[in-house]
Amino acid sequence: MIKYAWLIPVFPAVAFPIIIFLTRKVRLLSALVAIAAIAASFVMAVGVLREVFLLGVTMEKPVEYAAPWLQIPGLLKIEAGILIDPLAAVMLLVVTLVALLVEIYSVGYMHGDPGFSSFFSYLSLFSASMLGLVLANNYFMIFFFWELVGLCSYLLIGFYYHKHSAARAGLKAFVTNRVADFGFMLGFFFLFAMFGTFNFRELAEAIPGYQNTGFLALAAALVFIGPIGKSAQFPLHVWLPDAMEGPTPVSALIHAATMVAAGVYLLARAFVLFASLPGIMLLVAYVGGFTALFSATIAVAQRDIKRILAYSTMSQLGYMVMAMGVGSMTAGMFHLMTHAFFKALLFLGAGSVIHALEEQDIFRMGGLYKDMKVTASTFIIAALALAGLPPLAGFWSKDEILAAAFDHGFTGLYILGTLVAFLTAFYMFRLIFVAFFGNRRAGLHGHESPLTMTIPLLILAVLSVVAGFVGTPFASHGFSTFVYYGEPHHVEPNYAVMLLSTLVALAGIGLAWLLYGRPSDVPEKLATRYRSIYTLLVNKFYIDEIYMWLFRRVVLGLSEAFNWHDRHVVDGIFDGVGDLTRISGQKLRFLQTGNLQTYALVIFTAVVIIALWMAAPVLGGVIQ
Amino acid sequence: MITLNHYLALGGLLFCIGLFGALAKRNAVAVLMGIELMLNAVNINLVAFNHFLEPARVTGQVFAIFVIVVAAAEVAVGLALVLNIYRRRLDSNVDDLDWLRW
Amino acid sequence: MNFPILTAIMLAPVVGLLLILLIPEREELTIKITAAVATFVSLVLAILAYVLFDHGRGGLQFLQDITWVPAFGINYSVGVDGMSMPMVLLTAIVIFTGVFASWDMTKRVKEFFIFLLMLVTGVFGVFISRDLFFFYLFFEVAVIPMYLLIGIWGSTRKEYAAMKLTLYLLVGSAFALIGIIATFLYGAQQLGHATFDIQTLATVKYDLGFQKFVFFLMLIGFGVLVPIWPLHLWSPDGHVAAPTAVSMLHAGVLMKLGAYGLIRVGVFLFPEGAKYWAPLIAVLCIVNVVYGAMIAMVQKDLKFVIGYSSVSHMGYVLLGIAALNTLSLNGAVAQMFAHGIMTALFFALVGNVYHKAHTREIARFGGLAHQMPRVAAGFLIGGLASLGLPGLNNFVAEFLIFMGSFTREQSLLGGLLSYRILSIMAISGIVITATYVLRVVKNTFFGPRKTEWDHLEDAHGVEMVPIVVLVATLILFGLLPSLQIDMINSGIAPLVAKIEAAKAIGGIF
Amino acid sequence: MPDMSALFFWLLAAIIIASALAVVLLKNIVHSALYLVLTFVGVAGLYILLNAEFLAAVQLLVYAGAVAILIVFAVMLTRRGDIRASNLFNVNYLAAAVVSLALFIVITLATGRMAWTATPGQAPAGNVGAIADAFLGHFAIPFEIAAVLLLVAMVGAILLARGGKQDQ
Repeated sequence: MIKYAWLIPVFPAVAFPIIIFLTRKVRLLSALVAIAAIAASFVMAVGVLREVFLLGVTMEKPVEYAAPWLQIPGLLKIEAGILIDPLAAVMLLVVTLVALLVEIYSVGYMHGDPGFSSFFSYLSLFSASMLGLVLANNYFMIFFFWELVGLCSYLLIGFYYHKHSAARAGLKAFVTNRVADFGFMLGFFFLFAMFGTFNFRELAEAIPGYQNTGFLALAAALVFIGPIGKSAQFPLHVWLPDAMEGPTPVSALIHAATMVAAGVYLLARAFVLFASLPGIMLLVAYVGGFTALFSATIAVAQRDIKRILAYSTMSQLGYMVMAMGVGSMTAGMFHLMTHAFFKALLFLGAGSVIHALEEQDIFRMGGLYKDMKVTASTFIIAALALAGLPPLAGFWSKDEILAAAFDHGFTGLYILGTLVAFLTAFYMFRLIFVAFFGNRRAGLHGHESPLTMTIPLLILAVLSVVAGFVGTPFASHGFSTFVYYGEPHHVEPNYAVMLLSTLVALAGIGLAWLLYGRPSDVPEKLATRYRSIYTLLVNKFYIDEIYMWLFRRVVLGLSEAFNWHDRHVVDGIFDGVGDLTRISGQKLRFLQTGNLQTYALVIFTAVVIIALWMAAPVLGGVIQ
Repeated sequence: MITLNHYLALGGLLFCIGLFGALAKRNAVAVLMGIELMLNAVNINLVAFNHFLEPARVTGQVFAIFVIVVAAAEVAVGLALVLNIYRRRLDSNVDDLDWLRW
Repeated sequence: MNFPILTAIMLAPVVGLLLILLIPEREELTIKITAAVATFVSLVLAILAYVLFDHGRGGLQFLQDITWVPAFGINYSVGVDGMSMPMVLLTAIVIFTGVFASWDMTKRVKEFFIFLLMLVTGVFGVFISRDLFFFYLFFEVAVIPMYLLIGIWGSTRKEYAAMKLTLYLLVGSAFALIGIIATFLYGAQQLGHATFDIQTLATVKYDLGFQKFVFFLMLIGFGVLVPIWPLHLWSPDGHVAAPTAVSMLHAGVLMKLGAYGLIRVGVFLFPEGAKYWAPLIAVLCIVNVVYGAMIAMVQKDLKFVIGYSSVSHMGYVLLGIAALNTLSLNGAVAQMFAHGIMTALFFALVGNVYHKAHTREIARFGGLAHQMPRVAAGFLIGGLASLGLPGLNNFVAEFLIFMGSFTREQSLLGGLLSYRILSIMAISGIVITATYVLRVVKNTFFGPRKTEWDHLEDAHGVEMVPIVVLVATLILFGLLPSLQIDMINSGIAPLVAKIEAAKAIGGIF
Repeated sequence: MPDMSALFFWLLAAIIIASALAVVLLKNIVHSALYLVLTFVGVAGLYILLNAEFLAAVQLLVYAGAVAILIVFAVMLTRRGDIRASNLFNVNYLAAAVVSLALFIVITLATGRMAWTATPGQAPAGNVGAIADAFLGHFAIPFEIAAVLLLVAMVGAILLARGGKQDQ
């Protein structure tokens, strides 16, 4: 099975052209093709994971298959290859599972959309790219699929291309990611310049002994720009909240399994590069930590259900990046996995709500619990998991991160992380109390979604509950002996940390109940009282505005200046040369009187002059 | 004693008078007359060279005859042109003609 | 192989041209079909040659020699190596699709196709010539029909653009001509016999001063065509004015003549001269890339956007040439091919839209994907190729160029600058490119449906030929780049060997 | 009688120069034409002095006869306005005079300084016969070409003088 692992991305990749060229007209068939393809991938992924266990494939002894893709003898060898280790195997499972559920869900959600077939083809390509990225055995291939993931996100975010906002969001996502890719590309160029290879395994052997850490640090910092963009870390996070312009299943896919996970996954893949550079690790940790806090504060003040979830994703990604930064790749990947399940669930739940109400503002919802029991209860489970209440999945993984930060001596980050946990619980339950309980506002009635939508919700809800157990101290640290860097290490259960984070989460939920759980004017008052802070939060710290200003004023301004320069200065000079010729010709033509006699006069004048000139030397003597 | 140089000087003078006529007259017919003068001057030179330098042969005279032939043709065509132009422009003044202009 | 396949590729359009001469003017469809068949024959033969080309052996293949003027050593000698074979294929693809892109031509159809075929004959000739004299001759054959094609069948400010283009190109080729004559004379003196054969001339040891001088002439002469900044302005104006097929050929192929000439004649004959001037090229190419891309961002006319994007993309080719190593030169040639296909696709699509909508002003469009989904998809794929998306041909090319220049360790200006810094600046172009290309896509094709454009028909029938062929080419070479790079590398290898054998000399700065 | 030939030379030279000057200086084109005939006759006289009797005859026939007649016809056919001011100078006449004079000086200076070397020999007795031999022998082809030229000139002149097609 593991030999044929390369088929995992190939199934959905083949589904893409099949849907585009063949089954486009037959909508349900298109969906069937896409689902069948991803289901096949899922089965393969399960098989691969099983064989990884059975064959004893470990992080140190990965399985690698490669075929040459592009070669220039002696200079460049680029392989199309797959690398399977526990890390990849886990990711494959998560991606295929989430993608499968999202696709099933989409059959219901996208029902009746004119772009139904294209939607499934894009989803297939998206999954294929992400799976290719997971399997890649070298930087080049990972970049290759990295970009394709970016492309698919562009297509899917901008799926409702008739909406300006969607088209703009797609563009924004792609361009922001491009900036990050630029850094990533430079990073692995540096690596290639130093080591002459892109292959992860060869690099892993070469990097630890490398002396010139200055260059290495530069390369690592540049590579890190990639995840900053893909995983929406500050300051390249601006695309993610706008990405909700896409259909909601896409948001689920992007936020859970594919797009944003790619960045964290890259960090894990390239962990050997970072691990040898404490300075860069610190940078990674603080970028992650800052992003976690920064976006959690923004989430507190948002009203749009998908926007809240988007900022929550950013915040959780910040956690994962922070985990990487403090040196615990295991914790980061663990959280990535559990987060994938409950975040997918949250988005799909939100999609179910939006599907029913055609409304995204939580303050126009209310009392939805009564109308949509399945959606609401699964949503609450996911929220509890996100808030980190034991024994749900989120608790274990978040706890692992906090414990890692604490144990590795990053007390500041630990405190920050705990604060974020509080904020997370608060904003999630603000959402829940406002949207699902209380009175119906604006007279909107929900109705439960069809089975194709609720079944994935239920499956994900189960996973959100149980997925954490693979990594609990009570299950002999299954996850951390499986996916790790260096030595398999597990954090000893730190009951103080566990207790504190549970308390903090409960405090967050409690505060949310106090403020939003019953009719109250306290939130209003607070907003008025701290108007400046509130405005800052609502406007997301004006980061978008600053970027827009930079783009409009600086980039476009400079471009206009260049354009003017090109049209007037450069062209002016060259056209000036042309004009000079033409004008001088125009003036000189007046010498042409057109009168024959004048011409003859000139001719004979010239004859006389030439004759005199030629005869001048001999005018004195006799000509022989 | 009349030498070759006398003839050449005469030819030269006649040529220059003809040239002056060709350059300075307005009437196209007068310009043609000037050209005839110039051709005659050339003929004088040719015959004189023949006479003084190569008396045994008649090459100069033959050339002169060719010149006369050409001159005759030229006059015929030239005058036809003048007539043609006159018919179109009712004018035979050359300096009003600037058809060669840009 | 006895069949003169290269000559056949070149002569197929000539035969078509002669047949068209015999067809009455009102038989427009017959004329178009004849042109299509002629170019199809070229295309098939070019594909055949591409497949038959033995890259294990490398070197020049499919040779054919006919003595022409023995006194001056002028021979009609043709042959292709790994560098020119892709160019021949490119030309064949672009002209074939170009004929279909001009299917809706109604004005003086007969003359149009005659000139188009004449133009492409010249282009084929340049790529297959091994003789400098014929190289130059074909070069000029390609330029002259261009003037008429733009001047007569063009649009916006066509006379101005046609004249501008012709003057730029002729001034450039005058420089190249001086260089060629100087090379010929120097070679004749050193070798003891007159020859225009490029391979023979390459064996001559030119002294350094001569190399510097002649390479500079070539740089200007061929650089105009590339186009190198600041000699680039003919290209946006020319692109905009030219009719669709001519834009395609012009941006797709004609610009490559410059880069090809620069490599084939300039770098190959004068490696030391190339080394001396490389830093200048490297710096100017950054201007091309960044400045061109930024100007493209603020253009209001679709064709101007693509025109400036060509300036920007050809900057990458120049970077590849300037870095003078295997990777970068491979990339440069691949980029020539990839850009040719991509830009031809763009122009075919813009031509399609313009023909139906009679405007190219981006601001007037919006939501065209509703009316023209196929055109939109094609344009998006072109745009993605343009921004260097993996899986499409341009990515491999740009990647190799960047790798090549990035790994070249040479500092300039006493350490203030290096190829690495220049590469980084050039790579930043991918961000700008992404921005302007996708902005154009968004502003033209996305957004709410505008009823104003409801009468526009989507591409259908023969209009699909260019889109399908060009997109397929982009994807084929994007997914299987070794089909292309193995061949190019067989042509680049001798060139690089020559560069490495040349004295190491410092650049101009 | 060498003095006689010298005397004739000077006399003829005076006639030629004077009449030529009259051709270019007179304001009445009819007078100019008449003086042109006189010049031609003077040149014919010179030919006789130079022992070219046949040429003299041709000169009289072609120039003084045919050409002069043609010119007079042309004058007649293109006459317009006052005949007394039919042959004026153009604006360039001063420059023309200067150039002509300068050319004359250059020619005279040049020819005057040449040391001519004569090939010794006796003039053939029958001048006409010698010319005939030359034309039909050594110069046969130019002779024929001249004939064609004349024909072409004649046709051309007729066409031109006729004024082309009616519609023009």
